Amino acid sequence: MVIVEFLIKLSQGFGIGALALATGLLFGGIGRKIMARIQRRYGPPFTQNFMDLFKLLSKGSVSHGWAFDLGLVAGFAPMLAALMFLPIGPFTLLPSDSSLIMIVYLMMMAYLGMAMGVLASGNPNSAIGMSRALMLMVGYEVPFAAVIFSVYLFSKTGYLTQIVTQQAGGFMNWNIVKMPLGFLATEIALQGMLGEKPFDQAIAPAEIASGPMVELGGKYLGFGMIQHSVGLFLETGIVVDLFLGGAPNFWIFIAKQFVLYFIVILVDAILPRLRIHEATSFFWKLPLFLGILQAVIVIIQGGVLNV
Amino acid sequence: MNSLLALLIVPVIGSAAAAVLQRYRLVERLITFLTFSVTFLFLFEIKIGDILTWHLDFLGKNLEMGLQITPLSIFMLYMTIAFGIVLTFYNLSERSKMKGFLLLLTLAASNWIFMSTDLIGFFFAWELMGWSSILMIFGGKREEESRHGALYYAMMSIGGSYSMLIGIFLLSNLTGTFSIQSNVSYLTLILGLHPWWVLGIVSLFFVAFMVKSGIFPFHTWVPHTYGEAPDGFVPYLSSVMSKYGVYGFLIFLPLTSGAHVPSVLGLAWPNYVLLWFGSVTAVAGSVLAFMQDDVKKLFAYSSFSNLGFILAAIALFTPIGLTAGMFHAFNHLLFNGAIFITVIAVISKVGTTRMSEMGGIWQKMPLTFLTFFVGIAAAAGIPPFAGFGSKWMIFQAMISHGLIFATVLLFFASIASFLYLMRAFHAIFLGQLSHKYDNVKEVSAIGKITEVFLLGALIFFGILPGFVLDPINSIVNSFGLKPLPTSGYEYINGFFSSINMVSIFIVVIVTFIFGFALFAVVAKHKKVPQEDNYTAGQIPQDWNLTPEMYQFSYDFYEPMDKELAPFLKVKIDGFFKGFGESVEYIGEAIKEIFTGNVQIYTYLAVGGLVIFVIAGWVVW
Amino acid sequence: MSEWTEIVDYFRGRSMWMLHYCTGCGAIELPPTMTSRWDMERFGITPMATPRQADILLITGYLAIKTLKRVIYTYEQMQAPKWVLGFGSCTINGGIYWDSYNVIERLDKYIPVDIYIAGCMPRPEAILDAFVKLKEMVQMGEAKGYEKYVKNYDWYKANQDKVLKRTSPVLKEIEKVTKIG
Amino acid sequence: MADILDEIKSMDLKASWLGDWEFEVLTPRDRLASILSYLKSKGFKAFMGLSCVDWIEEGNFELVYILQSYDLALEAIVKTKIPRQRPVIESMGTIWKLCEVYEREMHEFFGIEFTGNPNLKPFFLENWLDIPPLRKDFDTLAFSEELFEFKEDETHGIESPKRIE
Amino acid sequence: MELNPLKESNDYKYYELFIGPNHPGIEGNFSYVLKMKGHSVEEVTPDPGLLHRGFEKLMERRLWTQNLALIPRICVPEPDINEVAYCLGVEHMMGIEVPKRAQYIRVIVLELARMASFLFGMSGLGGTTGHYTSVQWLIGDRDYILDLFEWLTGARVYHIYQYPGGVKNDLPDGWLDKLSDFLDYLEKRLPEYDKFIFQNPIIQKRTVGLGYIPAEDAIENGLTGPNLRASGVMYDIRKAQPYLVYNEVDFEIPKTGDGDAFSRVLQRRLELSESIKILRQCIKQIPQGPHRTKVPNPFQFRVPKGSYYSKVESSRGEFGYYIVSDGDVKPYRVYVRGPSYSIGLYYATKALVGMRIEDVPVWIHTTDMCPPDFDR
Repeated sequence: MVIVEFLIKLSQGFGIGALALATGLLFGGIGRKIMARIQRRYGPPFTQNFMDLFKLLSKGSVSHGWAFDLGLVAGFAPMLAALMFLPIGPFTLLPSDSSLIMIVYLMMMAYLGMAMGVLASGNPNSAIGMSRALMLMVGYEVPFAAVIFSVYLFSKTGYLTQIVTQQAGGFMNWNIVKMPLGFLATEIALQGMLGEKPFDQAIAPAEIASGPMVELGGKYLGFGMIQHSVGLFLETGIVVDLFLGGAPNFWIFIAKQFVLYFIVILVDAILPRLRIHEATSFFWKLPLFLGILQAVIVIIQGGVLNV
Repeated sequence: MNSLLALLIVPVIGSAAAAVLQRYRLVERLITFLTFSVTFLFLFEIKIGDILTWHLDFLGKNLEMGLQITPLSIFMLYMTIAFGIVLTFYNLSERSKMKGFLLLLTLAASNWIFMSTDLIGFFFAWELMGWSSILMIFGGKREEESRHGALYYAMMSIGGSYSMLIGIFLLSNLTGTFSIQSNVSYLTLILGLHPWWVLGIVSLFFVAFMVKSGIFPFHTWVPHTYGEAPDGFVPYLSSVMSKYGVYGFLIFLPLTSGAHVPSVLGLAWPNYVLLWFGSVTAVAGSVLAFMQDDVKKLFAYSSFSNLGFILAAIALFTPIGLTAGMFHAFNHLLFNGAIFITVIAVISKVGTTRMSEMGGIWQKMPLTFLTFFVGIAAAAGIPPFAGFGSKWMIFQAMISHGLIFATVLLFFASIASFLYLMRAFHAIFLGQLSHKYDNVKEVSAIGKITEVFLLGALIFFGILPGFVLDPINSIVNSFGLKPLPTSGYEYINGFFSSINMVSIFIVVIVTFIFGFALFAVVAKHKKVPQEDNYTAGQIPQDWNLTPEMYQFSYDFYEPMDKELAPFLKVKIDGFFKGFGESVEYIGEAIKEIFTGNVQIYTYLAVGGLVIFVIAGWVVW
Repeated sequence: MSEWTEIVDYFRGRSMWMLHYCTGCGAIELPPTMTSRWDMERFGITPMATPRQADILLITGYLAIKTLKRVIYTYEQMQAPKWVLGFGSCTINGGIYWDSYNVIERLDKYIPVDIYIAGCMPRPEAILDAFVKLKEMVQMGEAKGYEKYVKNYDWYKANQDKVLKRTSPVLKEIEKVTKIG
Repeated sequence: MADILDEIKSMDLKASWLGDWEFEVLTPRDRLASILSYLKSKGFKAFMGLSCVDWIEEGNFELVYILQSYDLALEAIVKTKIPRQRPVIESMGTIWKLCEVYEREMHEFFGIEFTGNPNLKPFFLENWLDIPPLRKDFDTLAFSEELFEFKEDETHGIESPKRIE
Repeated sequence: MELNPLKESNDYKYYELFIGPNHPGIEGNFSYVLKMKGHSVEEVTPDPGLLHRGFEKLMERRLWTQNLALIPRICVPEPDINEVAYCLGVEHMMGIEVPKRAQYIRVIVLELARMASFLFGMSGLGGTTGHYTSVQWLIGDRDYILDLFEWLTGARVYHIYQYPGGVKNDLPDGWLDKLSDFLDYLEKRLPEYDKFIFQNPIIQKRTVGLGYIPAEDAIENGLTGPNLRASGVMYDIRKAQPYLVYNEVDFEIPKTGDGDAFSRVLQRRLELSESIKILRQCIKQIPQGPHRTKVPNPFQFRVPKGSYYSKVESSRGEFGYYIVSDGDVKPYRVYVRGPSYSIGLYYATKALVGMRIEDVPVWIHTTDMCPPDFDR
């Protein structure tokens, strides 16, 4: 019985992974199209990212050793693993473990793995890119943490599934209405998490020739693309679950995710990139202030849980 | 009852034997290892509640001394001795100048500390531990620097000791006894009447503990000492010896659990202050760590940053806070041990502690590399390795109190820990391999066994945390708090949610297998050497590009350093560096006045302490 | 298996990433081709920063000897399948620099070229046309320059070495350089 | 504006107008440094370029220093000749540091030695073994034919690239 | 507290980073080799010659008029200045009087080319700071200018339109109307650009105060054109030594005068407006008449013995041709002075030191250097 159950979960997990990947790629494609239209051009087809991924996986590539390979796999597997704990619409594969902080830390493992892979290539460009990515992470994770903690205090639970159920019953129950400042901070942090401008210092092609991806080609770049796409799905999905009340079905979930991504794309289109220290200290100013203010408001409203 | 005494006597005998046979390196090491193992065997003989008392007539006073086993002490004993076995086993193949007899003396002292029921025994064990470790640090590679480091450590230790001694005399004068238990209950009793009085006495003790754990603002000795201590001793110093302070805190923390004192956010304000000390330590440690270029110093800062986490958690003194703190103490022992053992393995192979001179070692030492990788993943708090659960619980413990600022600070420290770990990882193991390390080999078989053991332990205690949480629950229970519910070895129960680590482990494993399968199925790759690298089209040979010149690891986070520099300048660089320097200056001055030989100075200092003790004795 | 190859080739043709390397003056017509007026991205062609990521190497015009060395290095860093696009008259026969001492005459002596675009300089339409042609060739499985390079490596190497690894003056009959005191 | 030309003429140097905004000064090579310093002190602060003409028949290299004055809106073109057989001259890097870069180029293209210039490594060319290319006796066409061996319908046993209409 | 630097040798602190030739942050086929410490530049070595074609040698082998086909290729983004500068030199040496109409046409062509080059240069800033939308817009608008050129000369980039004694063809019918339509369009777009690029807080944050060049340094190191003017030296050849009919049109030299990267870009943006002003006046003032005078046929085209340094103000600075003739049908020697030479090969080695890597491409692109003009 356990085996059957395991197999069912396994196939469901594959399904979720494929779905997230497809959605992420599609979002990427639509994002490119929207970007093209803002830039007054026609733009690539929606399906361009799929074709790119397929091509990358079928193209030859170079490896700098097994740490390089292991890093790339370690950069993509935990991202997929984190996905299994995310409530997608009404469905969660492993609802009993959907702890928010755990998901955040699993995502960090993906970064750790990716960092190991690209740094094993021994290119200083990727080292600079990685150092920038990590510095930026110190920036955006801190306000995001403040928001997570205020959601914890507000919902009195750490399960994403329960946070979603608590928001059931219409727009007025959504956390975005109850914690608008926190949402704002999250939206800014999301821009950093997705690495879109003005926070794309890590790849900055003109400065460090696409940074961490310098030595990646073929399937390695493909794995990076999968990681990015799944990460896009995961990160927007977390924000939807936290603030936009989850969704009754998959399509509405995707629609809500897309709204978030759309805002990100618009900001991406009109802003250039900041310097790295400016970006980091930016996160420590306005978004952190908003996040902490939100937490203080929640605490004042009586959210302290006396133990 | 004999086994209690055996825990003290066996190490002392072993120490004597090791001291006699000091000239035969291998024999000495073997004795050290065997003594640790034998001591560990005696651990199975003892159980909670075992007690041994004796009376000592000294200068006309009758002192009751004793040894007792509590859940906390047995937990600590297991932790320290087990780690000691691993370390001494590893040291069998290590060539550093560590003196086994001093390590065994330290072990005896530490066993005494954990079991002592009276303040006199506690104090003497504390001093024994302190001085034997100080003598150990003299044996560092660089003589001048290690003497300097030891001196620094000694100065701070003596300061802590004096402070504790005054506290002990004050306390015994009030109660007329040296028993820890009766003193603590006396303090609890008068807390409502004379809170300031109690606070003053307890602070005297806390200073000693903070010094030993390297808690902000008494952390200044940590990098000096860790940086200069013999390689083989550093893991013990950072993983085990820093925990004595935690043990000390735990003796006095129950004081404020009563509702007699004003509170902040439902937390007694001394606890609140202690929590802030912890949080600031965590942040300061992390921030200072990512500016280091010396690997031992980096992990010294890392170590005291983690001590900050532990202190912040236990300062809450709630079931979850205490559990989280103790759990983190255990995890810290584990991952810090793994990190330091791999680091000293690398140091012994490459012959430098400067990270920017290393790089690319993963090709030469794959197992060490993997152990280190899992070690830093655990240190960064990544599931499913040991280290995740405790950090996760600490955050929940903090946030359930609404301590948003402290929690955000701790989270910042946690993310910053990611930075310095990654930097060390990159600078030591990844990047370009310099040609001067072409002959570097993987560690010996003994080293491999140790590493595999640590690797296994990091994963085992990561996915089955119940084996640690059970004894911790009994500790929590012994402090009169209601332990967290348990529901199997694979579960961690937090305040807001609980986690099944095995299921996470399975998910991660499955995704990894899937990842590798996908990796194998899609197009083939070509293995190229690291020299064949992107150089923006320029031919490397034309520019005489060597691997060292294509490796970026110095000043890795320079923009961040610049951003944080103003804070450091004001807060730490200014005041505490001055503080540290003045301490050094005094030490230098004394050294100059006396013979110039630090060892003799040390004996003089010990003599001074003894005179001080006797004087105190006579006065009170 | 051949169906599989066809599918792979189809997608390769639809997603061609070119290396962002302005080797010569032809690069001036690339920005218009890439940006809003002609919008190359419609065909899935995107500039990429490093040779590892790219499929197409554009040789945008004349190649100085110094550049040739770097181009060959870059080309060898690219991974199969990879294609080379010779751009402008200069790559075909030296163009206006036919008598220059520092500009190579014919590119496919040194690396295999899949498509040449004639003209000085070729208009964006011509560039797009070449890309579309290349796409068709890739999808038909005809563009195999990289295989030719492997097969005739010795010949290519000899040609490259003749230009790049000179050990004696090329013009021998001219009297020696005046020795500088 | 004409003053400066008179002053130069009074220094026993040949000088004449070349156009509305520029004049040339012919100087023997031992007075070059002093005349350049003099012009710099007179407002010709900007160094615009250094050129060289290979007068092969008279056996001289003519070095041409182009200076610019923003205050006078004038260009000064200072020319000096050095023998082709022994092309050595002092570096003007002491007057304009920038000049050293131009000198490095002239060293490469004409084989002129600039004493006092520490950096006369190859600059534009790589692995150049022939006589400096911009000298009049260097035949670029012969060089090109010899090195690149271009023939119109050469196939070398490899099919030529496909022609697309 | 260990914040002291470690004592021993410093070699391990440095590493090398290659900016170019195959790098998105460099302009053209050119390379800087940076010796880095941390994220900052310690030492810069330029590596030119990747575009060296030996123009000066090739020109000695061609007829005076044949060279007109060769020289536009020296500076790719703005080829017309080469033709004009060369023609001006040849005409001066031969004493050819150019008809008024031809001079006006030349000014129109030069100013259009300058505008195209400015738009291209401004897009470089967008490319390096990741402001890709501005790149797309600017390059798109530049294409309207290329269309005008195509109508006028038959080619988009290399026009080969000038000829000693005038221009090759007269203006086509309706071309001037089209031009003024385009100017209207561009004037409508410019405020949008101002808002989008120059008032963008992040662009300002990244460029204001970056790579400050004091006026003294600019003069001493041979900087010319907008880079020089941005440092506060108000010198423009069009004003100071007017050639063609620049003395008949009214325009200002905009003053930004800070010498930092932002003022260099702003200088170009403001000069773009001045170019529009010049073009509008040209459209109004252009006289009727012949568009060229008669000159000898190419094989009899001999320039009297002598030398001349002719120069024009290009969008990058002073573009000069030092022409030497020995009275033959071919030039004896032509020396080309490219405006980017001093800044790209010399001043960059001083200015980039101490800069963070993220600022290096921004600095390179705000100086708007063009490698072909110093590689030649």
